[in-house]
Amino acid sequence: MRSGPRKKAGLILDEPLIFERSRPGCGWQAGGGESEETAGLVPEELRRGDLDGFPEVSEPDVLRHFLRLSQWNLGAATAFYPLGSCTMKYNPVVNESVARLEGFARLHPLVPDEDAQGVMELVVELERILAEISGMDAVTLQPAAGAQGELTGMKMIRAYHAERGNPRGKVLVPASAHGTNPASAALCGYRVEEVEVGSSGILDAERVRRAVDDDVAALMITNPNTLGLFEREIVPVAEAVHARGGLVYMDGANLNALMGLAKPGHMGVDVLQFNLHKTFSTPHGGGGPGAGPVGVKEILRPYLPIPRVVATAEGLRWSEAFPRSIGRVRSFYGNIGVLVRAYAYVLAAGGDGLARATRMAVLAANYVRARLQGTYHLPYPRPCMHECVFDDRGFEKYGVKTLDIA
Amino acid sequence: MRSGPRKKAGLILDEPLIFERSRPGCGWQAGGGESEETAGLVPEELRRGDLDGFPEVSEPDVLRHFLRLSQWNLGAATAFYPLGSCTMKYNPVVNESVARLEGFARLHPLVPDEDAQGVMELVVELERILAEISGMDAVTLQPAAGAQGELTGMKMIRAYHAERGNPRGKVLVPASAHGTNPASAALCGYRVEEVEVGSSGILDAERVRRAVDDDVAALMITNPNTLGLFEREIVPVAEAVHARGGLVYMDGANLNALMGLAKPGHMGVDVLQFNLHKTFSTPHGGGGPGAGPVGVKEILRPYLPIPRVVATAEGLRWSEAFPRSIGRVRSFYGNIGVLVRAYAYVLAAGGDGLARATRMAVLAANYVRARLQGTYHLPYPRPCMHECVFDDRGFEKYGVKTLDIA
Amino acid sequence: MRFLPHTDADVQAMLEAIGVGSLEELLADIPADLRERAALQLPPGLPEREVWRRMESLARRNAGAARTVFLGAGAYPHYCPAVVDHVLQRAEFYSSYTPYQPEVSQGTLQATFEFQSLVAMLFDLDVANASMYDGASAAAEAVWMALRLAPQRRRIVLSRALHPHCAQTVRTYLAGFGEVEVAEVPWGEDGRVDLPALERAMGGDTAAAVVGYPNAFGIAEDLAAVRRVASRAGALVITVTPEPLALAVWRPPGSFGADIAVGEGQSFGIPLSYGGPGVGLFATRMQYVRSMPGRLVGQTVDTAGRRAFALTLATREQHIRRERATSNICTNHALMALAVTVYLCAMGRRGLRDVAWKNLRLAHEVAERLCASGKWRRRFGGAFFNEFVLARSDLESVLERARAAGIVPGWPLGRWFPELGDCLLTCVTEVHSGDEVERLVEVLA
Amino acid sequence: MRFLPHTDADVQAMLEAIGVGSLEELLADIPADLRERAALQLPPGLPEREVWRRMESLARRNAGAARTVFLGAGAYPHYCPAVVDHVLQRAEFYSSYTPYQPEVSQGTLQATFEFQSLVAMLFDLDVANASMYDGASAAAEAVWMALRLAPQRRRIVLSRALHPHCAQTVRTYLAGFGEVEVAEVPWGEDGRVDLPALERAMGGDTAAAVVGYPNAFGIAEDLAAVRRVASRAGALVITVTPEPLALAVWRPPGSFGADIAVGEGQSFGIPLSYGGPGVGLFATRMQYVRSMPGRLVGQTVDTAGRRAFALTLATREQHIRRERATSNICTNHALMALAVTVYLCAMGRRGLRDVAWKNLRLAHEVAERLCASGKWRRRFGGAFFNEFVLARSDLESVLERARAAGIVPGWPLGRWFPELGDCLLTCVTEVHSGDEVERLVEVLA
Ligand SMILES: Cc1ncc(COP(=O)(O)O)c(C=O)c1O
Ligand SMILES: Cc1ncc(COP(=O)(O)O)c(C=O)c1O
Repeated sequence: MRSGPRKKAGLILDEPLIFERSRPGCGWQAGGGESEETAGLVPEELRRGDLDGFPEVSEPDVLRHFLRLSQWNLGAATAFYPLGSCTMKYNPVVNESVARLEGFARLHPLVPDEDAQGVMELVVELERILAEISGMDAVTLQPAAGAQGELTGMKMIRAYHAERGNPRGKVLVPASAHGTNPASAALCGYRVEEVEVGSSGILDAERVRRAVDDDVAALMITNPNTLGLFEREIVPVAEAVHARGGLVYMDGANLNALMGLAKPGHMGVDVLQFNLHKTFSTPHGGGGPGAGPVGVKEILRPYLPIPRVVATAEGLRWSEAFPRSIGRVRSFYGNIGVLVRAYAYVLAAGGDGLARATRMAVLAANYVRARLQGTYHLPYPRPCMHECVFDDRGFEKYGVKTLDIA
Repeated sequence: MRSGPRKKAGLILDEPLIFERSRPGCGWQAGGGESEETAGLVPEELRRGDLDGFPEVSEPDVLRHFLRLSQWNLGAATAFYPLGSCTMKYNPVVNESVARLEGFARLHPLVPDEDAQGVMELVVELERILAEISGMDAVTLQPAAGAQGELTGMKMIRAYHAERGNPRGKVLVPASAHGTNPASAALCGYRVEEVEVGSSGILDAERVRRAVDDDVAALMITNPNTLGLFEREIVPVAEAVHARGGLVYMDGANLNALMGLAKPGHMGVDVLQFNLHKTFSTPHGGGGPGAGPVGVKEILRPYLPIPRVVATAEGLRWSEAFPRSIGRVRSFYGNIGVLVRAYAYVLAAGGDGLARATRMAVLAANYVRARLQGTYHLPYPRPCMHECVFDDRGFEKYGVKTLDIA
Repeated sequence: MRFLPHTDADVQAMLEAIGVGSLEELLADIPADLRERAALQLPPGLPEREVWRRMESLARRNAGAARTVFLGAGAYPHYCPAVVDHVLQRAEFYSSYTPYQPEVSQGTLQATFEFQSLVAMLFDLDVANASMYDGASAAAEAVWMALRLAPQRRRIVLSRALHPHCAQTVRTYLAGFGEVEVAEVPWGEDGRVDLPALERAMGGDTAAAVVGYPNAFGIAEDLAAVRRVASRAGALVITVTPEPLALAVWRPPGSFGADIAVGEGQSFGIPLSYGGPGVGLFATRMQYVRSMPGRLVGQTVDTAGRRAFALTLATREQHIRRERATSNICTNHALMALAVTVYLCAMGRRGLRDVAWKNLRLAHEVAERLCASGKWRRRFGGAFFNEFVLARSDLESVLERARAAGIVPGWPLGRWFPELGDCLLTCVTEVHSGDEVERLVEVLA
Repeated sequence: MRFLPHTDADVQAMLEAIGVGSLEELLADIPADLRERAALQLPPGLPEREVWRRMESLARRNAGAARTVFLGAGAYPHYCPAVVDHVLQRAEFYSSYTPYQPEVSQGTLQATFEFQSLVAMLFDLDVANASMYDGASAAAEAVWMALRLAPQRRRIVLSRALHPHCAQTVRTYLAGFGEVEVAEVPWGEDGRVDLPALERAMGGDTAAAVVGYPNAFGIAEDLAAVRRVASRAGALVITVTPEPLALAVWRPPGSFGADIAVGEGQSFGIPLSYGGPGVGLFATRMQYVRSMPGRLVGQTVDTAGRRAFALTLATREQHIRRERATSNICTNHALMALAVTVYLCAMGRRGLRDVAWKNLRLAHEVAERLCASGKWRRRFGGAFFNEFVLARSDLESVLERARAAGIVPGWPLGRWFPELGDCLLTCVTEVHSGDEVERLVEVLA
């Protein structure tokens, strides 16, 4: 019946599916269920017979099952985690408690605004903090992840051009861009045109100048880019795009290596998204939930998604009175539980701490680069910002592929 | 600097001591520390220079260290745990949350009684519940573990006899008793005299009748006993002790196999301790904290430790006005955090659930006994209650000792 | 910064290993004028104790969390067994990365596989993905998918009784997504989509009809009829379920022939958190799987022939297909999907039905008692689950009275639908104690 | 019962394997008349949701948890970094058994070893055990130990300024423990033990002198002098530390030559929990280790020569030595010892001193301001840490005023020491915000 003692739980990958642990008659009884009384309350043709296939497992077995699954995961908390084009940051434990405070966790999104002034203040403050960090003029916290932030940003760019008579037809994206960039542009109805990046790994302004024309709605650029390099020419690149009436979208997923060193708002960037689950220490959760706030320059402010918090004489209020807004990109207001953690992180770090974290990230990336340089081939031998890219050249003769190394 | 990626964190027992992870200048800064201001506040001869040897480790490294240590433990939650003369029970997860409710966890023990009516009600109710389960007349929740419960019980027995003119000199303890029994008796100034248990594993009344005399303060008996057998002769055994003016102490650590089947109060037991960390599902914590409430018959009530909760017209109040009490056995009132969990467990289980848990414990112990019977030698071939004892007879020829099997 | 493990000595050693004299040298690529203006005007960092104090004081100013609230309308208060959050607090789960590397992610992958199986069973459809952001964006993705499946059809028909956040999100997502026309169909007297109007709205150019189940009034749409109407037009049926607990007692959308069923999973073990994060549920028929957005975990065997789990059919996704991907979604709501999985396993086959029946019974009891008071009337006749719409002409003053009593008795539907200015949408679930229900009835009746 | 995994089919199969027809057969050893009267008069079990509701309502009736409280007196409110409870919530720690089997308990054993090392360093003594129940019972065990070390000496001298719970527990533990006389020595004007009186009380029959550090008034005893007096009598010095945070800024007892130092560890990461569980700290000199009560974890090597940890010197203990054991303690407070360990590591060498200085500074500030108001006077001159005794003749009415303001301003010492009826013991720590301190001063001054 019960599986016997396993001396080294977690060493053997043999945890059955929860469905395979199910035994009829076992499991939780919440009480207060179906009865004579309830029989007439659901019309016959609407009534479900049973939950076929749902597990029947006792509470101890549910707990054991998921604890054993957890033992098969490696997280930032248990080991050094060098993977991903994303930054895996330490997730401060206190933020887990903060997000579970009843005043946040048990708050229904439709309570009267007077009853939610604390969280609304948090929204306003976090918007201001992100604006300060990025050098942008306004911020929305609504998007649920980086990719939704990109979509939101591109919709705003589209609305901006459309209001000026022509939404335009294409978006320039460097070949090295993260897959979400071209996908987001395409989902806003844009043709994606790749701009080549030279052997330096850096987008050069001249190339952009040649590629841009009056049909270009925007250039999407990642900075530091996905190779871990700072886009040195970003200012002239942005000028080239602006010169033809286009806008500059910056993928801010790698902002971790920029905070306190340079502000996208000073580089000619018109709109960018933040990945709070990367740069602001909120847990990655095995793939979300994240949050992808979007910062914009003044010219794009009217298009920010609704609702927005506005200050009134009676206090903070949600308002949908923004007729030029692109509309709503999700239910309610954003991933509040994630925003709460990000805000607590900023409080703990402070301006000085954020800047130091950035510098340490740059240092650590360059350190890893230096230590592995002799062993692996380094295609772009420049100082990097937050990560560095190696490839498997040189290992081919041993028949080794990148996946084996990982 | 940082230890490199370990693919299989937890597989290799190589976590350094936290002191070995310490690096000067690293770690937490709580702020608000030593300053000019504070210099004069502590006389020179009293001032400590430093906390030599204390670790300096960053928060992420503290977390990682203890998570890795946790991975080197096996608990009831992660595996079937057949060890111990103790019952390892499933620890309901909700009880962990319950004990952390601010109203319990943040409550200072010296707030005015009016401000602690909830927890005082819990104390009164849990006393009543334990009395009902054991068939005793009164209960104290103060002792911090089973052994302290034994000590408390034996002190009361001593006080009882002393009040009658002679504390008496010795206590009878079966050879199979848990080590805490003779130790507790000795620490109350009693000579411990072992009573032999026959080959049946059961204490027989005739033997006790022969051993008991007017100097016997008490017999300590464990039921079900440490061999897992019900003491069938407990009623005549108790009568034999009572006949010479002695009292009967029952070690209730194994009550898990008795609740709902029989009440010690009906067996002639005068005083017993409960091990809440065994019978009432509170976590064992790698060795505590537990709780060892003591139940007594009416004759011993005056000696219960102080303070006790009394009902007054204004509500529940702590009182020390019990002049015959043995006094206080610890600070404040008991391991409230443990009592809260035990109470929540009883609410969840109910009378029916407790009884069913007992029956399932008996069934499971007998099942294990039956399944292993052919493989291991079973010295006492009777139905057992909560556990069963095997020994390594028969394995000797292979040079195997009990420790290897475990 | 207390989260950083680097001592000054470490920094020095690292700089030496890199072969530079200072950190500044590593930043040489950043133009000087950008560096000069980069300082952050933010207060200095706080010790944990102060952070906690500040956050507690913000939390306390959310008085709504302490009131007795009978709000649903897209976010539902339910009791969550403690085991759910216990599992979520495992650092191995919450701090782990997207499971791109299956060797170190079997835990997340197997749990996600179980999630997908549960969601598919719940909706009675063939396949579910690893999660979306929330119900509203899942609905918008479903519409994208329908349009992709029928490239010549450029019309989407929405029931007006769809939760307005879904409808609005669909519209936002469609801006620029080709020339798509969005039509809205009114509700009938029973609060369900008006079938003749639906029939009229759906022509040969319609890709899909989208209805709520339950809809914005807590009412079950007549999915059998919607399916018939859609089939006549050759269109897909998309259902959106904001309260999936209803599906423990109502027939699942798949059993009525829905093509895509999406929903919001918040009810299943996720705290309200002022509206997010929740989790988007997304299921469809096997024949459409290659057009489905989002990640998918499949069962496979490892090199030693043992069962293992891995991401599958990734060629639909942005990191491989880029601008031709079925969606741009990357990070989804994995941890919330885990919460749903643990919740459903802890409740189990019988427990989930038990609690669903309890919701249904309580809500019907309250609705009946309020109507019996003579002061309220049921606005719509359709079958409801745990929320219902009652009308009363002096609604505003009743709301004020309730407020004074510390009760939020429901959502005034006029905020969403001007013509329902006298209507209140009230939700009663298992979290409401007998006393709380009595107080509600007392204040409202 | 939802915690039990057995289905009816399981029960049947198990009965068959055992070879009996019914469970009743297994219970045949229990006399019938006991069985008949065994039914439990308790209400039926509740679903988790109802348990939670009941427990929440009990918790809410503990209004003291929501007030602004300046109580110490043996239990101290301190901020606990979140990482501590996170570690304690690991099921591998809280649900694991006493580490008798080292192969499956290396985690608990290593953490305990670290705990022992930290406690020994804190007290500046050679060796500390794996924990006791609490400070009071640790003090009683220390007295037992002192009497064991000097079997001919049958007198124990207690400072009257010892925390009364300690003194009372010592007396209870001594009942029947041979013929031991307990003498009490009064305090002097500065709130420390009266040295001439101490000298008088200690003769050649004295096994040990026991003093608080800090004592019941929050004051540092003059340990150097106590040591001198005790040495002259050939007696041991036992110190009892209810607030161990003081030792981050005060010289440790070991440095004054204390023989046994015990304390209550609650301040270090353990919630108040209305007074329990805390954890008893127990340290002594190496020469006395074989007389020490409680478990001890030692470092060793495993069969492969790698470092490992195991219980050691167990021949002192009850499970081996039975009636000749140094103590009857078995289960100790292991999980609370873990909390202390994580707390001390998280705070670290500098953090702990920082927070201790902050306590000291705040408490002195408040004491000074209250005295400056002219309404209070300091009762004792001795150096204090984070709590202090002020006197005022109209104390009762001040307490009532404070109560109306939702503040508990301290512990009226008259409850413990009748001659201090006009005295209030007030504790200020880092958990008190600037606002709270202002309100205290306002209400009291
Ligand atoms: C450079 C870059 N851009 C965009 C994204 C998309 O962000 P998200 O996964 O939060 O949608 C990521 C991460 O996945 C990324 O690394
Ligand atoms: C039979 C028996 N009696 C007494 C005890 C002592 O209880 P505790 O360890 O809680 O002090 C135990 C457990 O250790 C036991 O098994």
